[in-house]
Amino acid sequence: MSTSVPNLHTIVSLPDQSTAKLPKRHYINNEHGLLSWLLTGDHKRIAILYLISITFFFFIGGAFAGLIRLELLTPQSDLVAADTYNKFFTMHGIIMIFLFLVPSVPATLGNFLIPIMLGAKDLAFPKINLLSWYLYLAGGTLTLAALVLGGVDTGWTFTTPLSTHYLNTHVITAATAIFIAGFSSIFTGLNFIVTIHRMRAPGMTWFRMPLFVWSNYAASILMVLGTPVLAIAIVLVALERLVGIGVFDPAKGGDPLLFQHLFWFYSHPAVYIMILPGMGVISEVISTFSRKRVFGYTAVAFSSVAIALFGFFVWAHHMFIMGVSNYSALVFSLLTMLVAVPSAIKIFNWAFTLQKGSITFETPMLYAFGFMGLFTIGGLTGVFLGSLGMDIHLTETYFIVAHFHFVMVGGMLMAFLAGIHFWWPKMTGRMYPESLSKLAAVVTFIGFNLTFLPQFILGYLGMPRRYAAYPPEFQVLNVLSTAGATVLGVGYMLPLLYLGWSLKYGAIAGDNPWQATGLEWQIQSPPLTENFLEVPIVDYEAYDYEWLEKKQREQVTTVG
Amino acid sequence: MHPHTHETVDHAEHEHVVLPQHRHHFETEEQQREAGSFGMWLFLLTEIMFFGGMFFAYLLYRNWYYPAFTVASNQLNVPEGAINTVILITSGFFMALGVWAAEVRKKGLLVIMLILTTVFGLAFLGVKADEYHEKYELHHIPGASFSTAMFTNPAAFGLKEEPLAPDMAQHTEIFFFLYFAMTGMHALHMIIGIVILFWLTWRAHRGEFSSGYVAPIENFGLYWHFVDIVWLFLFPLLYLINRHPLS
Amino acid sequence: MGISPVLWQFLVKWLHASALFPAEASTISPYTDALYFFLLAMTLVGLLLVGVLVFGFSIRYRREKNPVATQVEGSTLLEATWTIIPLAIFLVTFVWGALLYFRIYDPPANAMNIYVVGKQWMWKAEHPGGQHEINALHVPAGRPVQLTMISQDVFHSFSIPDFRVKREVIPGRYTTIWFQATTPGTYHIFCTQYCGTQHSGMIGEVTVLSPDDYQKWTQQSTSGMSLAQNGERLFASMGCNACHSGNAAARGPNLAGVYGSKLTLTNGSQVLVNDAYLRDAILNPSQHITAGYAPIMPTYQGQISEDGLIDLVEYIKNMQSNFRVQQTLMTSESNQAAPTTPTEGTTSETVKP
Amino acid sequence: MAHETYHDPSNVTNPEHADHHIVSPLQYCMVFGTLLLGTAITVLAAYKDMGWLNPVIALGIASFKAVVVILFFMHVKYQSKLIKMTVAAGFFTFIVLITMTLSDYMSRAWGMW
Ligand code: HEA
Ligand code: HEA
Ligand code: HEC
Ligand code: CUA
Ligand SMILES: [Cu+2]
Repeated sequence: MSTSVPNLHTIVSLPDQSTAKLPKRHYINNEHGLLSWLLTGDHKRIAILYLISITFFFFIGGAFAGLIRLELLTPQSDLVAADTYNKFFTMHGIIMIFLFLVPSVPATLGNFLIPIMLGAKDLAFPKINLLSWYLYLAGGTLTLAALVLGGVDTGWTFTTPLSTHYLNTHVITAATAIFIAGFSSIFTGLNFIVTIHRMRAPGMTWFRMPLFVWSNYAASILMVLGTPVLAIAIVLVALERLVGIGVFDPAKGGDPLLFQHLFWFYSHPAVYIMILPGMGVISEVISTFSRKRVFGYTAVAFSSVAIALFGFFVWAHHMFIMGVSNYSALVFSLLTMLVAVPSAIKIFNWAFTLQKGSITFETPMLYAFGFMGLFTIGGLTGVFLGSLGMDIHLTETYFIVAHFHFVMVGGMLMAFLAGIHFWWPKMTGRMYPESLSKLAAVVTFIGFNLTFLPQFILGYLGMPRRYAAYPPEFQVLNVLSTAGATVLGVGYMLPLLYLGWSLKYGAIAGDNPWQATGLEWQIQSPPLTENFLEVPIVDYEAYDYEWLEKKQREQVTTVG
Repeated sequence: MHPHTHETVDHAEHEHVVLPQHRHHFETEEQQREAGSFGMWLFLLTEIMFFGGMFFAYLLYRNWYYPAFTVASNQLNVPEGAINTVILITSGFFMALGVWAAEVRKKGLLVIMLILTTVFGLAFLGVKADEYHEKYELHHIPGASFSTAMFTNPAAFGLKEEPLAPDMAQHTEIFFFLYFAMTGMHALHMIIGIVILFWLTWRAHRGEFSSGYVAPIENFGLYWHFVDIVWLFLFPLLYLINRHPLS
Repeated sequence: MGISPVLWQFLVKWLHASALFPAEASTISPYTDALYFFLLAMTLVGLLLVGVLVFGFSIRYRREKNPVATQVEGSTLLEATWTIIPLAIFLVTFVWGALLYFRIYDPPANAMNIYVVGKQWMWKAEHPGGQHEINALHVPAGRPVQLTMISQDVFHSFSIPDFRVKREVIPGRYTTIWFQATTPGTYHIFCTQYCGTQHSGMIGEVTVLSPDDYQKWTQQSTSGMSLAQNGERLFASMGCNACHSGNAAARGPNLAGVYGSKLTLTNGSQVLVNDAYLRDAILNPSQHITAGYAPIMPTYQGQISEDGLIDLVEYIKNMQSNFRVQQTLMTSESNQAAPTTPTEGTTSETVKP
Repeated sequence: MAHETYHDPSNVTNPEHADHHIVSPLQYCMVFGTLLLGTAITVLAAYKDMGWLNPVIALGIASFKAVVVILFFMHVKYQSKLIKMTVAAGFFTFIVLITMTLSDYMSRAWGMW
């Protein structure tokens, strides 16, 4: 590899974008009018529709987070009454999980990229893809309806018998919303699996697929097999509320824990639905900006599948003190420890991808570094919770809140932002402003730590979660946390503004601004509606920078 | 490595004839067909897990409240349940023949088979409705009007069953809840299936499936058979618990 | 200092009131904290490792330093290393956590028992001596205390962070925790399972007293009737003694000495009679019929509150001979007549003086 | 070359692709008969007291019928490995749900089992 070819420089440094031009025809200007978007079958357009809608819901969820933090500024529940606060965190949780994080990377980046990365013209079922977006919208609208009609205060976990017999808020509306949104997610996963199995271009073998595809594949399996169990659990809750008897009511001989089993059978795998696609983004970003094949490609690919598989065996770690048998507690605790290992493998493989690389620090890379640090903290604190005796003290406190925000916000949201920045030039044809976005990455990192690090301490001190009011001695840490949330909020507003700005004023990106190897970078940006003019024939391995270099050299010689 | 001859031939064949149903983003007809059936199977996976949750609830409470489940189950109408099983199997049989008819491109036969499938599906729903009605009259529908009188005092209803203690009798409500939830969800699937059947029959009638394009029929067949399978389990589980205390 | 005095005062007050680490006020606390520090160390080491690798490589291999990347496929040896080492650490965590779990949840045999009933949104503690407390709990230092807990409506969770104990309070079944407080003082009780509107108001204080003070407190705050005595009245007013009179001719079995014994049921299985079994025998009698008896006992589901059940259980527990039952029969005659259709929740209230 | 290995080189030995097989009506009739027979046996067996065997037999026959339907009516017997694995994955996950949850219920201190 080490050679003295002078042209090598073209590969290492990013191309000169001043000469790049937007292509005349691409998927955005292919057709015009609102209907051409609302009835589109183009996976790229659907991805954009998703991007707009999940951003909308993220900021609604974020506004609730802001209100939560505002209320927690003082020990008393003085900003809002306790039941209003309960509605806040319920809506925050439901919106953030079901309407933002679950569809975040798969439905936007995955939708946009998976067919292109495989060399296909579209997903296997474009109409179902569109249907999935409409289902998402229906679910989202119902959630908003529940909100407008007076809100829900079950918590996102819908614990029975509280949710079935003791509340008179709009539980059924919210349940229906989640049911529908669940089907949206099922259809996305189904589409991905079929596409990955059936639509790969000639030469695109399983082990030539980008790791992004692998991790979305693993997440899709979880979506298809897990989500229906949530659906039936939710249906039973709704039925029990309607008919009033039942299966979850201990007074009538039902077992409230049954609901927990069904709910977490989905909701634990769901946390991997959320994190796996993000891990895929990190693989792409780290590889590209260190110009090096991901260290141990197969290990990273298989660890995704391992996470998906083991993910189905650990759900009862959410119920350790809720009445499962000691035997179950032991088994599930042990399995929890096993499921943590593949994540560790990934982190170290990424770290070693950097070794001997030629590293640059564009915004996506900064976010990816943020991911690695914060996910390590979040994941390892998950191990605290998986450890039985420790969980007794930590469960249902702010320690958990901190744990899952570290993995979901520090991990997944960072990965999402990394991905959005990374593929923004491909999706829109224009660059985002580099220095402003670096600033945003740093601001979010600082804001994030300020918000959620104090919560670990609060948790160990014993502050329970879902508390509208708390003893005054916890105030200092809560004030810190609220301050951090403000910084964080600003950090999230920034990308919204400058990415919007870049749509019109950003520099023209050109086909391959990062000099990355994925198939998506070998076509124009923004891509054509049919992605490829002719079926690509893949004759190189994933992350083959030498291949890219050779190709580039040939182009230089033929053009120049 | 042997080249995969069949596929190459296939490929070449389809490059020339572009059928109307061929979607632009598939390379070949074959690819489209296999993607379709694979997608259908994945959808059926979700259905397995969906019903799976209820089957688990059933399993749990049947073991907890076995006496209640026994007497409640014995109130279900076995002849009607058994006849319904036969009806559904027959419907599935005609569906299978329908797929065959489409495969061998017999348009008339296909339409007839689809109609027969529909008729038997509707018959199933009719019998089911009758059963539901019976439960309504006996106050066995969970909710406010549910009554355990029949189980605490069977003699008054002319039954030879052992009376249940009131606390156990209460748990019959759980049985009936599960009965209605499971058979109701099953019936809902049937209703959706029948709506699709109407549509498919109409399309078959227009000759859409007489050219060798059988994917919709095939995939719908998978769905219909899956619904059958669910019933094959529901019938013994719900109707036939301990059906022999009388002798 | 340029800070305004008001602000300064605030800061001092705040920092004074805030701790970064909870008090260690029970014998369990040091054990929990030890595991916690181990896990913290694990996290710091892991984070440091990842940090050193990421920053180290970033500095060493940044483009200015290393313009050309060297492609490496991977290394099975390295990958095995970072599979096995974390796995080993996690397994240690598992074993340690499991040991701690059983230490926290296995009560010693000599623990004194206090009943706790959770309901939206308060904690009711009932001492065997008849002391009732709401959102408060008085316990002696240096003695193992076991709480037998049950919820009257939804899931709650009883948590005393300074003792590092917590357990779900479940509707329909008894759960227990135990602790041995070390230092007199007052500590928070939280309900940590979300239970509806006033979840954050479902808090209280546990007061740890020295043994002497505890003695004094018990005497001062007794309401006259012990739980067993309340139970005895209930036993009469609910008509239990009609069948469980202890006479040879009685329709129901003699309950004297039944607690802690092993019963043979009609289906041949053997059960140990504990609190949970007694409670269930009253609510779902037909589910476990004692061998030799007809399933005639009516269910009291919905007729007795959880407090009432606790009274009954406590009474039956303490019933060592028939003498008490006989006496009950007489008291019940001399007392007011038993209500015919007792309604939920009010029963125990009306019967209690 | 690329055209020959359309999907994936491993497809040659382990095709995700199977030939389209047409099941004959005769076979369908046989399956139909089996299913009817199974139903009859199920009902008859239910009225014979065989203790714990009753539910086992009922479920056994139901499973057998389900397998027959899956293999023939649903053509899985003639499908690619991929489809077979997909079906298996569904039942596997279902079994995970059932067994892991049941093991909790069966090992609970308060019995009820
Ligand atoms: C994206 C979401 C996400 C992810 C990925 C995870 C990942 C993990 N989670 Fe988390 N979790 C949640 C979201 C998530 N979680 C949520 C939302 C809740 C709360 C739900 C609610 O109640 O509302 C929760 C709750 C929760 C609980 C329940 C607590 C309770 O209710 O009492 C538990 C318990 O075991 C747990 C454990 C874990 C573990 C072991 C992992 C593991 O997968 C983590 C693996 C990762 C690592 C281990 C880091 C990488 C490792 C290294 C870099 C090696 C370090 C080096 C050395 C050891 C030397 N989580
Ligand atoms: C994807 C998932 C996700 C994301 C991204 C977030 C993001 C945030 N969350 Fe959330 N959170 C959950 C998932 C998530 N959360 C879940 C599942 C729960 C549990 C719910 C339950 O218990 O049922 C929870 C609970 C939860 C709690 C605990 C509530 C309680 O138990 O009482 C808190 C408290 O601090 C909190 C804070 C925050 C903050 C500060 C952010 C920040 O990262 C958000 C920052 C973003 C913004 C601030 C928006 C951008 C700015 C604007 C729109 C301008 C307006 C701004 C203001 C009004 C300030 N969250
Ligand atoms: C109509 C008669 C009747 C009444 C009234 C009655 N019981 Fe019983 N009880 C029985 C019989 C018979 C049994 C044994 C069969 C069984 O286990 O159900 C029994 C069993 C029990 C047992 C199980 C222990 C054992 O030795 O089998 C307990 C505990 C008990 N009863 C408590 C009570 C209490 C408390 C009340 C009142 C609130 C009460 N019973 C009212 C008839 C009665
Ligand atoms: Cu009780 Cu929260
Ligand atoms: Cu989990």
